[in-house]
Amino acid sequence: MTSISTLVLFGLSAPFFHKHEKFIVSVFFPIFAAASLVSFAAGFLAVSGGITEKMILQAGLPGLPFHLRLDPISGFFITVISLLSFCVSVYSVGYVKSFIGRESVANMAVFYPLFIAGMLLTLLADDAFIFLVGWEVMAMSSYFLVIFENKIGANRRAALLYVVMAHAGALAILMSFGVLAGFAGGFETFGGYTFDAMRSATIPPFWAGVAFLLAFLGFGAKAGIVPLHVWLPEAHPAAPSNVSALMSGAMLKTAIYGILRVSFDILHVSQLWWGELVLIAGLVSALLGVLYAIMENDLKRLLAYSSVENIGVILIGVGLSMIFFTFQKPLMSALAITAALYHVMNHAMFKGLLFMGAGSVLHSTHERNMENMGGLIHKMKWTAPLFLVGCLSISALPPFNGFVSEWLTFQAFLMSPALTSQGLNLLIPLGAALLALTAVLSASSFVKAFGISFLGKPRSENCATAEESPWSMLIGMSILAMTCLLLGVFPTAVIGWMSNVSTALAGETIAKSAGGMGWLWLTPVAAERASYSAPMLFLGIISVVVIVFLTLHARKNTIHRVKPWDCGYGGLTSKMQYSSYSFSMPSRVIFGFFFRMRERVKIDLARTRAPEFPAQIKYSLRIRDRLWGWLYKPVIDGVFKLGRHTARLQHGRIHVYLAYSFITVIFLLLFAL
Amino acid sequence: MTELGPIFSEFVQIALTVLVAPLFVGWIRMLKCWAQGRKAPGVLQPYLNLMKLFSKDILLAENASWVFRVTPYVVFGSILMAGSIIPIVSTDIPLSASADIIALVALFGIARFFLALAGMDVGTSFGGMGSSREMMIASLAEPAILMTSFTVSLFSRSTSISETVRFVEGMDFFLSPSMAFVFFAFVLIMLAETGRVPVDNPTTHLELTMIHEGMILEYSGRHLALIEWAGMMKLFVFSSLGIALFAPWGIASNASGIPLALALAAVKLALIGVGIVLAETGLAKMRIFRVPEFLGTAFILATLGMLSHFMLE
Amino acid sequence: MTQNFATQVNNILAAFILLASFGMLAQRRIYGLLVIFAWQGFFLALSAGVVAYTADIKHLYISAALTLVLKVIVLPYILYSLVNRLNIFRDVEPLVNIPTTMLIGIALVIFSYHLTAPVRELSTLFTRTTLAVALSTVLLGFLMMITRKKAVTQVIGFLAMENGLFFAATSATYGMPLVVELGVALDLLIAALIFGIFIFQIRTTFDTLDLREMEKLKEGSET
Amino acid sequence: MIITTLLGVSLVSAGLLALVGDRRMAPDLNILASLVSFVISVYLAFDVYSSGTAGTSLVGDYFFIDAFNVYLVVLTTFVSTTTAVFSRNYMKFERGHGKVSGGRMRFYHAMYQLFIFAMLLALLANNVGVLWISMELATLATVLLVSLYRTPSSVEAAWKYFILCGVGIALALFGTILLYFAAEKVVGSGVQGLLWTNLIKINAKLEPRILALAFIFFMVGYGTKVGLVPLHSWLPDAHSEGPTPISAVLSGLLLNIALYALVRCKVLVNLSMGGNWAGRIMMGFGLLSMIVASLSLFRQRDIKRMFAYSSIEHMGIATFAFGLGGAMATFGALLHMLMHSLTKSSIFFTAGYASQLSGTQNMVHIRGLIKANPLVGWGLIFGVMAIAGTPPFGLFASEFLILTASMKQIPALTPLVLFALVVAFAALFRKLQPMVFGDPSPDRREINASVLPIYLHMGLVLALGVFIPVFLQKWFLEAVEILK
Repeated sequence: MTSISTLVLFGLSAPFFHKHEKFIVSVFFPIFAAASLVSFAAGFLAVSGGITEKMILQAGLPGLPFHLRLDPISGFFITVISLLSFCVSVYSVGYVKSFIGRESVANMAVFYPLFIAGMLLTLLADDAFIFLVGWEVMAMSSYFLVIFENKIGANRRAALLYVVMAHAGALAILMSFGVLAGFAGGFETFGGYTFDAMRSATIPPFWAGVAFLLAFLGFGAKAGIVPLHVWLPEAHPAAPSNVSALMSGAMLKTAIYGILRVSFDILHVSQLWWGELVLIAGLVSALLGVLYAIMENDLKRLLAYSSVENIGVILIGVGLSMIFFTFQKPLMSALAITAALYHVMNHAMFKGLLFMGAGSVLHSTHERNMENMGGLIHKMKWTAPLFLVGCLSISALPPFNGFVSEWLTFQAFLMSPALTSQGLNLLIPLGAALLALTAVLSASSFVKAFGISFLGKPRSENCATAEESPWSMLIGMSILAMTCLLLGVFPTAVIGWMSNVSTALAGETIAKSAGGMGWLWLTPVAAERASYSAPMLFLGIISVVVIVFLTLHARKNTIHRVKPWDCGYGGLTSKMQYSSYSFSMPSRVIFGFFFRMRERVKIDLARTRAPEFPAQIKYSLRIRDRLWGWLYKPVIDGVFKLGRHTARLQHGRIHVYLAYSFITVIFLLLFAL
Repeated sequence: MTELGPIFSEFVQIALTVLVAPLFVGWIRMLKCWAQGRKAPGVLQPYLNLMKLFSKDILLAENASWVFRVTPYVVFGSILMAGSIIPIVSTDIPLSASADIIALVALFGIARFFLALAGMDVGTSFGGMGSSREMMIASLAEPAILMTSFTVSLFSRSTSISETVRFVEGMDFFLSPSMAFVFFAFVLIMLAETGRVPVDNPTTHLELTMIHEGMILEYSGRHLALIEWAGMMKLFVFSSLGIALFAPWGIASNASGIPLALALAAVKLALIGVGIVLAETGLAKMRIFRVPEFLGTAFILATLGMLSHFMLE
Repeated sequence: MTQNFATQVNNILAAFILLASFGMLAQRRIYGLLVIFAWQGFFLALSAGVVAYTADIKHLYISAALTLVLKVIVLPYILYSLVNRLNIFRDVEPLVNIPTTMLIGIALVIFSYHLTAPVRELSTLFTRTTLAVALSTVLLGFLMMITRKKAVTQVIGFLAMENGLFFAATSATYGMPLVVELGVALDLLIAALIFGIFIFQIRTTFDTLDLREMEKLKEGSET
Repeated sequence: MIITTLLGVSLVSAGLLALVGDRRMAPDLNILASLVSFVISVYLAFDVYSSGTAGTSLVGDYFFIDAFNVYLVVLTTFVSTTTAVFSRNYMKFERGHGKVSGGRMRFYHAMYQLFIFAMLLALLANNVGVLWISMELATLATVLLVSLYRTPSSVEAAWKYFILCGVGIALALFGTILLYFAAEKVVGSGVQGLLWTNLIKINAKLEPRILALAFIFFMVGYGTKVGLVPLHSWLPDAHSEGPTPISAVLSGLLLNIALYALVRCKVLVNLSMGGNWAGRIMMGFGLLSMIVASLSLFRQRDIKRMFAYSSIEHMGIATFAFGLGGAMATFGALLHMLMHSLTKSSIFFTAGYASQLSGTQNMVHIRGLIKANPLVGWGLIFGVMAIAGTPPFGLFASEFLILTASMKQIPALTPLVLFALVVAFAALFRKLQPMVFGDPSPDRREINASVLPIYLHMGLVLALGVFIPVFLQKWFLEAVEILK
């Protein structure tokens, strides 16, 4: 609570300092960081202690004061989000300075804390009204952050798309709450809006289904589930990088929170098809998301698409858990939900890290297109390894955190034979295979991301002259990098901490069995079932590396720096490197049917001696999302068409208007009598 | 002896992985030469190559970064880890608990990740080409191999390899369609993952056909040695993984049974070598974009195996 | 005079009023329109007087007098002077041709007769039958506003509607309370004045009174 | 007594302003007059509250106060005061650029007060007939203000406004007559037959079929003034062509008054007919208005015209909610009327300044307001956010209640409402962004904008969005009782 108030307070006080912007940056963002630390502590304790605090503010609608509630579920998300926002705030101290003079930093200082406060408020909310207030505060403030650099038309379009979809989603959520509140007790006296009333309400299955579906759509629009993801790759790149880190790392998680809150806590997952729906949505988002990611050449768009993928992975876990839940398999359900939550945490960490890394690249090179990057590892000595850590974790490689959650998800998948339904038995393994495919594809897309942008030779002037970003940014990133490693190496401890959450959701926890063989081994259900020991692997690899290294360096033999092999032609230029396009070419060939691609090669035969040696060859490739053409364009066109038709009503001739009212009268008279 | 037994067998395994891998490769090359009617180098040739490389100086591309230099060690380390968790001679090894089959795949993943990065580090087009193709092949091979291992683990209700081995050992020999499907899938994948002929050619240096070679083109001296060695180990590890999953009979359950296990392992490996050679001489290397079909087949086989497990058994 | 004689008189007057509004529908020339309008007002006042006398309601006399002054003398005069000043004499052919308008008018009359049936059954007043006429007068005035082009004719149509309303008030309810009557009359007067101002404004800004000039305000193409 | 002084102030000041004419003091006098009536109305409201009258309190036979109209009275005087403050600078600027002459300024101020008088009368009148008269008076007072600039378009707009509303109001009079006709048989002829307070008492005896007939005429009549589709055609023209202060009060207040009258009638008819017959008709009109208006928003070029359409949309929402009936919906509708008039008037203020800044009402040429004049720009942004129904602004609270209530009562129709809201939101932001963001057009004029009214309104809307003071709650809940 205190943290929210400080955030809001300072956020609102910011515009009064808009004269001296340096002051704002160097004073306010540390304060935001401190505030997030406070809420981090609160959330952390709430989870570990499993405490539930309620609080009622005398405000809002009559008979509906603001109900706030801090329980393990919200506590968990608060912990994640505020940890991230802490690092991002530290990072911002250095990052935002670069905007001074170009954009109004005061805006940033107003809406950035409002954004965080909105998220926290959403998580703390315990009635429909305050939940939506928090939700929309979050949405609107992030909208203003997205449109922060509003001179660029593309940013404005992105922001528009974003805000419209966000609002539509919010209204869908509102509807679902409407359904729930309708069946809850004391509706006419405003009492039905509290989550408590909804929990205890008895809802007929059909309406429960409607409520769930609406909520899933609403939250899905925010989480960026395919096909509701279109705003995401537009908005995240448009926003300043510290904001995109928060949006992707934190804001999407609030949507996951909403899904969990509604389906588990309020509706106590009552029907099987919910789980199946979520699972399938998750699979689709994961696969398509990563495919789009591979195709991207814009670093931040790539990251945004990979967020779609990771949300998919999270939803896979959630869906599995729901399915197990409906089959009364609490332990497995707990396993799946733990996997999902673990991935929530991981994604927050490494995606925040990656976006910040992209931010510092942007900050020093002013480039977002990977085709113009390269060789940054020599210029940005510290950013490169940090970014690499992010890449390793997101590609689910041990001993980093990404692998743990993926591994848990696989374990959850392998529990499927316990289900009694044949169909699911066949479906779920396929899901596992798709998940595997996703994992490797994301690995390759991040090989591309790191390889093209940081390795090789600089492909543009900006990159050649890049320099390292200020210390505050590095600190912000390195904290996250450390967290990634720790989360990866000590999963048992983390799962033990999370036990209250999974108990609150699935009614069971895997903490006991997970730590069954001691902290060293992670054994989700039983030691003979499956086990994984990150510390051992980590130590093993490290020790081997060290030993080998030492043994080999016992004998000194010298290293000569030479030119790389150029087939004897001489003069390898940076243009001859494998470009981002060419790297993703094989996957383009294989998965091309997912995209609307226009590929054209223009060979300029002007002033060339021989046609086989043209002066220049232009190659252009446009990759589009098919879904846009299939789903969105028709709707938009339809609305415009309707608009044209309705405009005809305003005919301009007064007689026609009179005729309208005349006809109305006659019609009503006929209709009434 | 009993409490030291596991440790002992663990050391045996690691030693095998490190030392016998070149021998295995040498054996294969020798067979291949015979099969192609060439005069074969000695079985120990790979060792000599390694020695030579280790003693050489290193020519390092001018803009190679630390990633390039770290990679060989990481690759070596991760593959060695992989070797140390697969029960080659004994199921009773402490490290086997530290990673199950998914983690194993992930270990190969680490090696590949770094190799691919190293390939792009220097900034030649060959490296990039190699990495991009490697990642594509991997992205198709890994789901297949996971499906395979899942199917096997569906029998044993466990993803831990030792458990699986114990289980398969436990059940008396029988013909199960799923196992058959999965076995063929595994063979295809193994060829792809270890860069054998129909997918990649370990001996080629014709740039346009290189995959693995393309990535390591710029390596020299001890770096190259490490990577080559790691490659050999990978082939060895994969073979023994195949053995563990499909023909584990004879793998000792404790330290005392190791000698017998060693003998059996030697025989099986020799046979696998023969098989590989037959495949390589029989097949021709396929065009790069036929590879997806190849691996697609593997994936389909694995999936069929899983389905038939549910439907028929 | 007796109830039913009064009823007959009133019915006859109602008939005349209806006739007058049909006449207005039919009439092309503006002078004619004005004259008929004045006559309608006259009948209106007369019937109000009759009702006031028979039912002996004092304030109804006042409103009858008001009607006589306003609708028979003042308003027609204002309009007449306007027409002279702006020398517009004939309304060019209406948007809908006369016979069609007439047919629609007939339909309207029948409709309103059917509509007011329940009221007739309920009412105890001797004037009850004329409510149908009142309603149809209103609707006919409305129709006239729709079908005519010139501002002036629209004004007349509007005033005809007002006549209908007034007739309804007297016939259905022996007139509204005096406050209301006065208020209505006042509003009507102001309205008429504003009409006058307007017709000048329109004339000066568009230098025509043809309302089809005034169709600029419509939805343009999407920008 | 208070009421008569309240009405007196505005009437007298109208006369005064007519005499004062175009002196420098005229605007200040205008502000003063409105302020005085505001103070009085607050006193009145306080009186009502402290006396704790549940329901109605009669004042003589002619006026009455209950929870429903008291807050509208305060609202009316408040908004008219702020608008007067706004119009002081605004109209000075217009004069400076020779858009209006001195004589017309005299007329403007006089009519402004007369208009307020008419609205207050309409609210306070206990007599259906007087209500009608004051509605007509309000129309007449504003007609010539709409054509104040004497441009062809403004004259055309005013003419349409006049004719259509005149006709509509005439139909409403017919409804009044029918109502009186029905009541007369119960209470006999005389004023008694037209008093709300009586009619509510005797509604059981009233003949339902006549009331139904009457309601149809009320619906069309007052519906025209509320601007419900398809009777709305005059509204976009009138609200966009008149001087901005007038647009503000037209959109912010007059529509409310008309809706007020309509709701009164609806209550009466429903009571006598039983069931929710009238409500269903209102819901139909409301829904139609929402959808048509929100679709039309896309096609607008003129900034004030666009917001006029958004007023239609919001009146549609309120009408829909009133038609829906039930505690939540009615509460929401009352809140919505309040919030909408505050928000919409402040939006018109900003829109007026925006068009003065860039010398045109055409949105294509309004650019980069934030850079040009940050306070105005952000004012516009906040206004649009509020009008589009984003929390924590008050309109969200009302829409929240209305939507949930409709979801509860008629889930089938709710998707339509949802559609309308989303479309309106998209359209508004689509038009808003280019206006406020980016770089301003080079040839812009300097204005001294008095942003006090804007931010006063927005602050109120914000505050009421998160916290509704207890007296307001009390009144709303009472009003809900009254309108059952």
